[in-house]
This record gives sequence, C-alpha cells and structure tokens, in this order.
Amino acid sequence: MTTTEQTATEQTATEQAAGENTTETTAETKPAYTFPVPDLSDEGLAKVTAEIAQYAAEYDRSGEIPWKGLEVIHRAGLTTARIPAERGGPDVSDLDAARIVVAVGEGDPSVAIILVNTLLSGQPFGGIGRWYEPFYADFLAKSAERLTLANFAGAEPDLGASARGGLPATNVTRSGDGWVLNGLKGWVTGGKALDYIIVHAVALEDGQEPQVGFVTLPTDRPGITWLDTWDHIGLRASNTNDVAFDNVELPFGAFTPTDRPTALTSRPLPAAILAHTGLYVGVARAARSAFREFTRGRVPSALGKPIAETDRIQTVAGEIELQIATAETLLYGTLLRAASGDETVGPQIIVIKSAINRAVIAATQAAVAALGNPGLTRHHSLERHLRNALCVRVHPPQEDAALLGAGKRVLGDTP
Amino acid sequence: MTTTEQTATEQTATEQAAGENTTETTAETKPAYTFPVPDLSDEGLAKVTAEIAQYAAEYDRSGEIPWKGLEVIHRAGLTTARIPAERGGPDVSDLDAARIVVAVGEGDPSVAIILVNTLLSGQPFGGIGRWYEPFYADFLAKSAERLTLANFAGAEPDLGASARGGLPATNVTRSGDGWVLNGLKGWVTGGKALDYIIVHAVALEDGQEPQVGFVTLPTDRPGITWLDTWDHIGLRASNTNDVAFDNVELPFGAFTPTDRPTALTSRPLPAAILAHTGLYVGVARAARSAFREFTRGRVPSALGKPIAETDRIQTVAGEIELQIATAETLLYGTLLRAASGDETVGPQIIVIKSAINRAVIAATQAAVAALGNPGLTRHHSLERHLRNALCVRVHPPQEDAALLGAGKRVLGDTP
Amino acid sequence: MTATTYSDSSGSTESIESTAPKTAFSFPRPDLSDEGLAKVTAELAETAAEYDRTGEIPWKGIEAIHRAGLTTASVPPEYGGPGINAYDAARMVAAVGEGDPSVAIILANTLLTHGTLSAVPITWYQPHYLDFLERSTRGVALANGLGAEPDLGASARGGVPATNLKRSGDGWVLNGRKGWGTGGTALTYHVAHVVAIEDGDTENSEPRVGFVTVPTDLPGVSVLETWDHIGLRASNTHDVVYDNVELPLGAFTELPKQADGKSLDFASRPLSPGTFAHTALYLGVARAARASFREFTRNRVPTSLGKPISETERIQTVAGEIDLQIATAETLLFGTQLRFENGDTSVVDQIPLIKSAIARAVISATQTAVAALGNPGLTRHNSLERHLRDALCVRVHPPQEDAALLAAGRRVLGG
Amino acid sequence: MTATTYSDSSGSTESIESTAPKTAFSFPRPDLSDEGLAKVTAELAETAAEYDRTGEIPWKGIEAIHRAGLTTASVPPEYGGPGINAYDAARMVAAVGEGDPSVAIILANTLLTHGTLSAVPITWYQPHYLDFLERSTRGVALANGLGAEPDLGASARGGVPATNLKRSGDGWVLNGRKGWGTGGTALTYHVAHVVAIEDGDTENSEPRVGFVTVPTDLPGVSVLETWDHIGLRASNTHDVVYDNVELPLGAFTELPKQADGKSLDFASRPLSPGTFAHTALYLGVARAARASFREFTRNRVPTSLGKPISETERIQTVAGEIDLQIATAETLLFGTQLRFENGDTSVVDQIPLIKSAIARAVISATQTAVAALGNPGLTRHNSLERHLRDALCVRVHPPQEDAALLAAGRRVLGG
Repeated sequence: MTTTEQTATEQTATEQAAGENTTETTAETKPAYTFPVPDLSDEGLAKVTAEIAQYAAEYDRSGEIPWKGLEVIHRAGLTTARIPAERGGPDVSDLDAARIVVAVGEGDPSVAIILVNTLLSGQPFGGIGRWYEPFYADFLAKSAERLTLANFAGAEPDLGASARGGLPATNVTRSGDGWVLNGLKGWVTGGKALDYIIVHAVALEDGQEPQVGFVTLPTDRPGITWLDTWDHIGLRASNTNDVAFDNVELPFGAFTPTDRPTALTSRPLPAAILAHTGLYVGVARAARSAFREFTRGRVPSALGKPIAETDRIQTVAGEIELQIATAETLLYGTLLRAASGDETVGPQIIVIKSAINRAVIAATQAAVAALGNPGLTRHHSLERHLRNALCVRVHPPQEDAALLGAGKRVLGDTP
Repeated sequence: MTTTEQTATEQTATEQAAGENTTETTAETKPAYTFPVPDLSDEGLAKVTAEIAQYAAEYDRSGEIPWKGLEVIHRAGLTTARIPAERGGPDVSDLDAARIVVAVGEGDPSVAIILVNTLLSGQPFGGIGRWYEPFYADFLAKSAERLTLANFAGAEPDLGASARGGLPATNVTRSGDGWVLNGLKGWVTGGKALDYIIVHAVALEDGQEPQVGFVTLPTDRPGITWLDTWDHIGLRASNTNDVAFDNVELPFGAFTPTDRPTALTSRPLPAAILAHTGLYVGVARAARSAFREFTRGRVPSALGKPIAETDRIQTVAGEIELQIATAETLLYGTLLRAASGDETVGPQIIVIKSAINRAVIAATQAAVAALGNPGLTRHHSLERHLRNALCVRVHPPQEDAALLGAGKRVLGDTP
Repeated sequence: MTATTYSDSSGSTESIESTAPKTAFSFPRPDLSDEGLAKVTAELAETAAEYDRTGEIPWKGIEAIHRAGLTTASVPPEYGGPGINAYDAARMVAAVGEGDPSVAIILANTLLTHGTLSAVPITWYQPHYLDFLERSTRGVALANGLGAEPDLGASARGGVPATNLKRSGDGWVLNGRKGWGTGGTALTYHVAHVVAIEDGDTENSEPRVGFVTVPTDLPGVSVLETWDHIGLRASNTHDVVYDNVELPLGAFTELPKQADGKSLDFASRPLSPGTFAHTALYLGVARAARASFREFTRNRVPTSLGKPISETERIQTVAGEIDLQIATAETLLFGTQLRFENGDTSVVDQIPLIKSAIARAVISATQTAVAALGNPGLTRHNSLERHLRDALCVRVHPPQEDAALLAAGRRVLGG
Repeated sequence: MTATTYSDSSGSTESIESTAPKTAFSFPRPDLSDEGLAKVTAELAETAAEYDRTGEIPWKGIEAIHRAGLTTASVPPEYGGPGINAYDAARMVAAVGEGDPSVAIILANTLLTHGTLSAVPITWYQPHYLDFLERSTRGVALANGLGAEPDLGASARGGVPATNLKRSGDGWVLNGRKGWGTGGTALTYHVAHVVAIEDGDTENSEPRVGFVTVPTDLPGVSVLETWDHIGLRASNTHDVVYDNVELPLGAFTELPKQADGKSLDFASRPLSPGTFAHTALYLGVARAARASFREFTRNRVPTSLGKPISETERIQTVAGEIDLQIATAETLLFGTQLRFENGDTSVVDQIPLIKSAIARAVISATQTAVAALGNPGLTRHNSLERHLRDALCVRVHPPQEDAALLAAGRRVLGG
C-alpha cells in the first residue's frame, strides 16, 4: 500500500459516493469483489490453529506484529469472513464467527484479537463503527488483494475505556471542506499493521454543542504517530499501542455523528460481542492441550509411568474440561439462544461474558496450579497460555460494571 | 430464682453500693466468692465437648433452651471463667477463653453462643457493657450458687445490628428516682434462660440531648416480654429471640452513659472479640469428626473397603483439615500476636474475623459436598453442622463492612 | 402405601402393543408459554413452605401440575400424548421447581418414565403402561424409576442390583430394597432396576439386568419412611421394600447387551439432554432465591439508611452476581440442548461436566444471596433459607462431580 | 561459575570442631526493627524491576542485604553469629521479598544452610564451614542446599538421589546433576543431597544418603542456564552439574538412619517453623502488590470520575479483600510460630497445610488486585504485573498442595 494509491482510490470513491454516508445505499449494485468462503469444518479450523500455533511462542518473545500468523488467516479467508453478501463476502453467522475466533485464539491469541477487531470493524457488527463509504470501498478493494486490517479506537488513556461512558477528548474541527483530527487513543490493537481505524471522536464546531461520532481513518495519512506503549503480561504480539493524531486531514464525510455513548452496561448487548471473548476460549483450549502433552510425557522415576495416568492429574484434567465445556456452552449456547428467538438472553449477555472470563481463567489456572514449576517455566507453553488468559478481564464491560448493571436490572421495578 | 429472692438481693445490693456505679471501686476488698478454676487441659475440654454433644441433636430438633448442655458448662466452671480475680474469679486469658468456646462449640454451638455472651457480658470484655454494681454483685452471688447467664442486647429489628452505627430506639425516661425502660431488642441470644441483659439504649430527659448508654437489667422485672421469633437454619436452640420492654422500672444507677457508638469497622477491635468466632471453629471441628466417622464406616459393596481409604476422600479430609488449621491459627495466632505486643494485628482483626468465617464455611461445605446425600440427611450430624456453620456470617461486623473498613484504612493517607 | 385395591388384569406375558388402540387416550398439550408456566409457579409457591415444614406429600402442588397437564406432557404421541421434547421438559420442570422443588422432582421422575426423554431405554410392560395411562386420565398418576440401593450406592456408579426377580410359576417374585424412592406413597408405578434370576443360573452366569414395572398397590410393596433431609423435604424420597411381590413374566425387560456381552452399564453410558430434567428443577430453585432476594432487599428499609437496601451499590452488585450465576445455569442448560439439536456432537461427552457446572452455579447463586443478607437469609421467616436448603440437594444427583471430573479427565488425557 | 580460584585448604577428614576458636568471627546482629527492615525493602525495590527484565544475578540487592547484615543473621552464636530465630528470619525474608523476591529466595537459602533454622539436620564439613564464614567476613558469601534433580522431581517427594559420591583415594569424586540451584553462579557453597557409594556396595545395599558440602570453585562444578520462569526471574535457579568433582572424605555427612534402618525420608519428615523462610518471601510479594495497588489507585483520576478511584467503595472493598488475604497470610505465618513457641504441639502436623493456606492467600491477594484493575494490572508499566508473576511461584515449593492435602487427610482419617 503506497500513499499514492491510497489517495487515488479515496478520491475516486469520494466522487462516486458524493453525499452518501452509509454502506446501505450501495447494497443494490452487484458486488465488485467475491471473497472466498472459508473452510469452517472442525478439521479445517484445526489446521489453521496448528499452523498459527507454530509461530506463537516466537512472537510472544519478540512482540513484533505476528505477520506469519496473520498471513495464515488471510490465506484461509478468515479476515474477510464477515463481509456482507451484498459486497461479495461470505457473511458467516455469529456462531461461525465465534468458532473462527476460538480456533485462531487457540493458535495465537495476538493474531485472534487482531482478527476479531477486523471482523467487528469491517461490518456494523457489535454495534460499533460506521464507515465512510468511499473508504469502505477502498477497504474492500484492498481486502480483495491482500491482508487488510481494521480496528475501532475508543479508549483514551485519561478517560479509561469508552464503555464506561464519558466524552472523548479526541476531536475533529472544521478545516476547509473537511476536518482535521487531533487527539490520542489508547489500546489500539494491531498498531502499525492496521489499514483503517474507526476513531471515536467529538466534532467541535463554532457555536454548536460538541457532537460525538466516528471517524473513518486510513492509517497512511500524515500526522498519525504510533507510540510503542504495549508491554503487557500477555497478548504481547497484539501491538495494542497508543496512537496520536496531529492535524490529520479528512474529507467531510469521514465523520459520522452518533448518539452520545451510554455505558455498555446500561443497554442490552448484541450476542456478537462475545466474539471477543471467544479468543480466550481458544487460549483455554490451548492450555488444555499443553497440560495433556506435558502430563502424558512426564514420567517421574519414582512413579514409573506418565503422571497423566494418576487419578489426581485426571481429576485436574476433568476440572479443566469442565471449565472449557462451560465456556464453550456459554459462548455457543448464547449465540444459539439468541438465534432461536429467546429474548431473555439479551440482558444476560454482559454477565455471561464475565462468566466465560471466569471459566477461561479457572481452566488455565487449574492447569498451572497442578503442575508446579513446569507450569511456570517458559520451557513449556502453559506459562504463555496463563499470561494470555489473564488478559480476558480487560475487555469492557469489566466484571464490576457488569455485575452492577445486571443487579440494577434485577432489583429494578421490572426485573 | 424467685421474684422475692431477686428483689431482696437487689435491695440489699442497692443499699450497700449507694452512689457507686462501676465495678472498679470495690476491687480493693476481699472477694465475697471463690469461683472454680476450670480444667483447661485438652483432655478436660474434650470431655466437656463429648458430654454436651450427646444432647445437641435433640435440642436442634426441639429448639428448647439447651439446659442439659448449659448444666455441663456450669459444672465445669466455664460460665464463670472470666470473672475477674478481684471478684474471686479465675479470669482466664483471652487464649484460654477462646479454647473454651471452641470446645463447647464443637459440642453444641447453641450452648457455646449462650456461654460466650455470658463471658463477654460478665466483664467489660469485648468493650461492651457496663454493669450497675449492685446488679453485678447480685449476678456474682447467683453465679456462686447456680448457672447464671447474661447477655448484651444491641440490635433492634428496624435499626439492624448496632455495629453498623445509628441510635437505638429503645430508651429510658426518668420516673421518680429512677428510670423506665421501653423498646424492643432483637436477636437476644439465650432468651428466657438469661438472668441479666445489658441493654443498649438512649436516655431521654426533658430539655437535654439524647444520651446513649447501657442499662443493666435483671430479667425478672415486670414489663419484660419475650417474643418467640427465632426460627433459624442453625443454632436452633440458641433462643435468639426478640424481647420487648414495657415501662420496666429501674434504679437510677442502672443506666450508664457512654460515647455515641461508632461503626465497629471504624475502630480497632480487641482481639477478644474473636471469642464469638471461636464457637464456629468448634462447629468445623465437629464437621471433621462427623466426616471421619461416616467415611470410616461407609463400605460400599462395589468398593469393598471404607471410602476413607480412597485418595479422593483423603484429599477432601486434607482440605477440611487445611481450613481448620487456618481457622485455628488465625484465631489462636491473632490472640498470641496481640499478647506478644504485635501492634500491627489490631487493625487487622476485623478482616481476620471474616477470614475465619470463610474457613469455617469452607471446611463444612467441603465435607458436605463430597458426600452427597449422607451429608444432607438428618440421619447424620453433618447436616446439622452445616446449618450451624452457615450462621457464622451473621455476627457483626459483617464481611462487606469489614472489607470496606479495611480498604479505607489501606488506601488512606497513612496506611 | 394407599389401601386402594388394584388387581393385575392380565397374566399374559405377551406384549399387547399391536392390540392397543393408539388413540385410546388423549392428553392435552400444556400451556408452555412463559406466562402459563409463571402461573403454575405462583400456584405452587403458595403451599411450598407448608409442605417443607410437614414433609407430607405435596398433594396440592401435585394436583396443580396435574390440572395444568404437566404430568402427562411426555406421553408419546402414539399413545395420545403431546410428547414434549427435552427442551420444553426442562423449561417446565424449572418453572415447577421455582414454585416447589419437591413437586418438581416428582414431576421430573414421572416425565422420564414415559421413556421419550430418558437416557436409558425404559420399556414398560404394555398392560401396566396402558393401566398407568388410563389412571392418568382419571386423576393424578405418578411413576418413578428406582435405581439406587442403600448398599450399592447410586446405580450410576455401576454394579449389579441386589433387588431381584426369581421365577415362580408363570411369573416372577420380586424381593429387595430400593433407596431414594422419590414420591413415596404417592407413586402409582415403579420402574425398578433389578436382576432376574432364572432356574439353573450359577454364580458365573452373566447377570440379566433390566427393569421391572411394578404397580405399587400389589401385596408386598411397602414404603419405609427414611427421608429426613436438609432440603426437598416434601419429596418423600423414602426407601421401598419388595417382599415377595408377584409379577407377570412380561413385567421384566432386560437391558440390551453390549458388544462385550455385558448389560449396559449405567456408569459408562453417555447422557442425553433429557437428563437435564432433574437439573432444571434446581435452576428453578435458584430463580426462586433471586426472587426472594429481590423482594427482601426492596422492602428492607433500615432506619439508618432511609431507603431500601436494594438501592445500594453493594446489594446491586450482589444481585448482579446472582444473575450471573443464573444466566450461566440457564445458558448451560438450554444452550447444551441447542448445541445438541444444532448437530454439535462434541457436547455429548461434556454433559456430565455441564451438569456439575450448573450445580455449582445454582449453589453459588443461592449462597451468594444468603451470604449477603446475614440473619434474614437464614431465618425461616423468609423463604431464602428454604431455597438454600433445597439448592444444596443439587449435588446428590448422579453422576456426582468427582466421578464426572475423573471420567472426563481420562477422556481428555487418553490416547 | 566465576573464575575465582579457590583451593581446598585441607585434605583432612577429621572434624576440626574442637580446634576451631569459637570467637574467631563476629557477625553483627542486623537491625530488625520495622523501620530498619523497611529501609532494606525500599533499597531493594529500586533495582528489582531491572533484574526482572535482565534475569542477571541481582548483585546490587545482594550487596544491600549483605551490608545490612542479613546474609549472616543465622550464623550460630558459637561461631560468632547472631543466630536469629525462625520468627525474625521470617520477618527479614518477608521484608526482602517485598523489595525483590529473587534476592529474598537467595537469602532464605543461605540462612537455612547455617543449620539453625533447618528442618533437616544440615551438617557442614568443618573446614568448609570455617572457610565459608571467613569469606562472609570479607564480602558476600552465599550457599544453598541442592535437593531436587530433574528426573527425580523435588526431593521432598522422596526417593534416592542419582547424584553420587564414589570413593577415590582418600576422598570422594562427585558426579551428577541438580535442578533448581537458586543463586546460580553467585553461590560460594552448595550443600548437595547425594548418595555415597562405597567399594563393595551392591544393588541391595541400603543406600547411604546424606549431604556433601561443595565449594563452587572446584574444577568440575558448572552451571547450566536453565531458568526461564514466569517469576523470580533473577533468582538464577539454574541446574548445576558435577563432573568428577574431587572432595575430601569429611565433606559427606550421612543422614541419620531411622528406626527402620532407612535414611530419613524428606517426604515424611515433620516440618519445622524454619521452613516458613521461603513462604515469608511471598508474603513480601503480596505486600508489594498491596502497595502497588494503593499507589496506582490513589493516583489514577479518570476524567469522568474527577477523583482518585481509591475513593470509590468498589476499590476500597477490593483493598479490604487484599488486606484480608495479607492479614490471613501474616497471622498464619507468625501465629504458627507463636503457637509453636507457646507449646501448642498440635500445630506441627498442620504446618504443610498452613503453608498451602498461606500460598492460597498470597495468590488470592495478588490476583484480586490484578483482577480489579484491568489493563493497568497487567502492563509492565506498573509493578503489579511483576508481583503477580512472582506470586505465582509460591506454589512450587515443596510440599506441594496435593501432597499436603493427601498426607493430612490420611492423618485425619487414620485409625
């Protein structure tokens, strides 16, 4: 992707879509591209898992953008799996999207989190983000050619996660026919690998109330600086860095106003938001495999057989499996309940997400706690899976907010 | 105890102690009574446990005052164990008081809770209660003759536990030379078995601010009505009933003003307050014995040996023992740390109490969870021990208040 | 046993399946709407506390579910019944369990004996089944499968029953003792797990294990009142004794032999989603606990607070935690059935673990409510105390957690 | 290994105990006041993060504790040392662990090799010990007991070591490999658990198991850099290889035979309170986590909240929970030692369980802090992430929880 290409594409798109601001309006025309339907069989997904897993330890060490894993999911057609049918995409179901994310997360959760953000951003999926049509067309054009990634940028270091409510400090102001963007966004997963960012910002116009909205931003514009802030216990290759905007120029249509954000916990969430959580279910599955491999291979001289053959280790494996069965059933079962028209599940999603988080952490910690040193040394992968699993709690809404929100509902006048 | 005797004793005592209002002033004179020193050896206490335990199931069923168990502890000299040396008592240490309560709680926690209240009320122990000297002299005289019991009455049904702060509605107003007492107290353990109650009340005098204080109240006065409100999951024989006061007449000295109460969580507690918790440590020990007895006796035909010989049951027993070792070390270790001059333990006592509570419940529930039906049927004692253990959380300060209080300290300007 | 005379109308050993007119009966499809089920819940809840106290057979509740058409809801269509599926059976039992879990367990057992929902092939002797259906048209008729024996433990842990049939003339004579015969004297039929002994069998003969259908009004059938449990006190889960009960030859159906020539072993059989019928009733208990928590906290206005405690963040967070556990239980229960229907076969092996996970969630929901409230959660003046005692029974249903964990661990770690 | 030449100054196999002037050395008593220890903590904390990154031997921290007189604090009085007791050793190690747990574990090992605190009789070869003390007067000198072997697992689980001494002329030749040699190349002496093989020993000879003292600068001693752990990353817990290391005959001391003629078995020995030295360092880690939580929450002022999050009830309750866990760990640690000193022998059997309970409290305190904060608890920008990784190592020290539970359960359920 060169700057020249980008600018040309954008100009064309701008002309084509003059006055249009949403994707829906072009839905009638024949799609310009045809994106592949990924192999969603258990075997197909397991192959993807295995291929990505080869590189996961290396990227965990280096913290570099996990290009090899990203190339695997691109080749498998996963990054474009949620592109709508009217734009030529396979538009896989929520359930299949979750299965994809679980499989990729089992291989390398840093790759999976970059993937899930692209899946969530590339379509109004999860209720966040609205694209400027010319940019979306460009995003599709690039996606048809090569690995193309997008993400949503909501949080700001001072504000905390936008899911807790509050106005962003990042803003656009008018400049000629368009806008200039200024501000700082935190925790933008994917970092320099991203092609597009949907930025949560406020539009400041003279004499008007500040207007909250979303800015579609191609990452090759001048004025965008990535700050190398990510140095986390887990998901170390996710490149969840800060990004600063210094007078980034954008066309007028790139800003889409929206309602003032409310806290995530005060409204029902679409079941699709659980896709994020799915990658950690994958981590728990990876921990199970690591536990299995280690305990089947470990033959202490005093015991004379693999420790996997003892009741104690088998019971621990049963506990790990219980937690994974719980996490999987909560994830897939919620999507199925939602799909089956069960309306009671909607308000429960925020707490179900917390329940999955707990199961993921419990599965991984049960494995680690049972093994002593081998669970903690970097000679085995379990140590990495534990560090990755611990990150499950950071995604909004966090547990305390979820519990409080659910409690208010339960104790309110109409439970 | 007849009303005639009581009145006579009280009148005499009133004359003797004219103008005196605290126990300290008579400390110089030779004590009028000599109370026995209880046998505090492990063996001596175990005998008490075994004797009381014989009757515990029966009183759990009937809910009657556990007279047989109370007579055992009276004969063993436990009810008078904390009477100060200057009044002829053995004044056992905090540590020994805790050991006594644990042993009695292991036999019957309903007896133990009546005992611990008498131990806490019979002396300014735990920081609550101040006696009117003539009444204290009468209490000692009765105690020298027969089983004599006292308790503190703080909580009110509308107010909640007084430990959370707030003014009592129960009050004394002036009447002639003395007071009349009116109001309703809740959760007064011991019920009709009590000889004295130290009532937390407010004195209302014309033209003056309400004054909070304690009223020493002999229970044979007219105007005292017990309400049969106790119908609990556990400690069913503790007779923790409500008591109503309707114009109960009292001499002037029976009211002792005190500082306005603050929430228990905002001040360091004396380590002795853990004595209450000790009775539940006894319950956990009783659950351990019940678990041991059942698992050693249960020989399923398919197994052909006692289930106590399986690794699984042994590991559960280990978990029970871990929780009991934790509870005992927290209880005795805190008293020893306090006695050794370790000042850091004072502010920790409120959370240590919660930690003991958790260990007691964990020990009992581990036993129950492992056994299925035999842990839940009334054919075995474990079911009763579980119901009793569940009551550990109701004593103030409750866990949420303790955590909040400790957290404020930790995060305050001088941690 | 009731004194009603009932004489076996046929000595024939032939199945009369072909001669039975399929449309002889017509059982209504119950109202399975949320509103319809809520009405049943409310009606049952009126009498649940009373039956918990007395331990008597909850006839009022049983009659309510009979009137609502629930007891016959799983009668197969070929016998004129609505033949509801496992999903609806779980919804129904959960609603009944929320009202009165003693009624719900009696209902679940009856539903399962109709065979369409059972994991184990349950085959009735046709004349018995037709009689049972005929009685169901005239009034309440209940049945239960009796597996466990006092010495053997739960049949789900494997082993050959001691209860046996011996040949006698044209029929059998039944002797033995069954434990946990939920429903007690209210049952019309038993489906008992027995071994059939033919003349000439030796110690080395492969035992013929199967089920025998027993009308409970035959001479020699009696109930021993052994049930005295912490919860489900009105379930009348007593022992049943067979003393030379004479039965026709056709009343016994042997379980199909497996590939190794042995009878189907309960302990190693895969579970079907129908086995969630029992689990569902405890989901109902957890919901009842949530409702009780809601009611109490909305009405409790401590004078020192001046508003309902339901308006504090602490109580709201507790309510959120309760809701998290209930959402977990619901999604595990219904989500598993949906995964199964959706063709996800990986869930079948996980069913025992998922049942354990639901049990944990039910207990956790209830205990969270109780722990947060102190005395009001433990007194019998409020219903929460009863819900806690009922919830604790969830763990006793086979397969128990330790067995589920060990079996799953072996599967996970196996070759 | 460092290249420093060190030649064994004596080939004598006689103990020179009697000829050693008892007052040849004089080691200062360290400042054990709370303030004195807090100063050490603060100094260590300055460099801990850096050593965690590099994994190098934490020389700055080691020199700080040497200057403070901690490394020689357990030298017995007869050798001129302060011979501190187990209680003060635990306080000291906790303070060092709060600053840098990698330094603390190296300290704890050195303290234990002086023998006065050890559970196992550690006997030095006198010339080695005098040399070790003499070096300690000149600069940092560290020692460690090496028990575990890669194949054998932790020596605390029993078994005969493969590392062995064979007779060679007047002395021994040492061969083998030891795992988890904390301190790595910083160590001056090893006290290694070995088997001594004499000429003429057969396979059936009872193995002579004991300890050999090894100056680390002898030819044939080398360190394999195997340590790459989640936590205690600067502890340099590498493997040690002995390749034909020549030692004098007196360097080996056999462990006393027990009544059954076998050597003292590590796995079945009772633990002494001195074994809490290792546990204490993790108490320090938990305290460091609390301090880190305090600092972060007092300084974090989200714009939407407008005040530090430490002023919210939610964060205060979390801090209370952390404090509860730390109070539990402290009281278990110091309370056990006080119970022991107070003559309460029942606590001895409970020590392995109490260590497990402390481990749970340490992990719980740290995980509670991390779970409440989201990203700030997991990023390496704050120290909490490091404290979590360090705390996770608490479980690896023998006896591990499963072994402790099983052994205790057997004791509880035994005849």
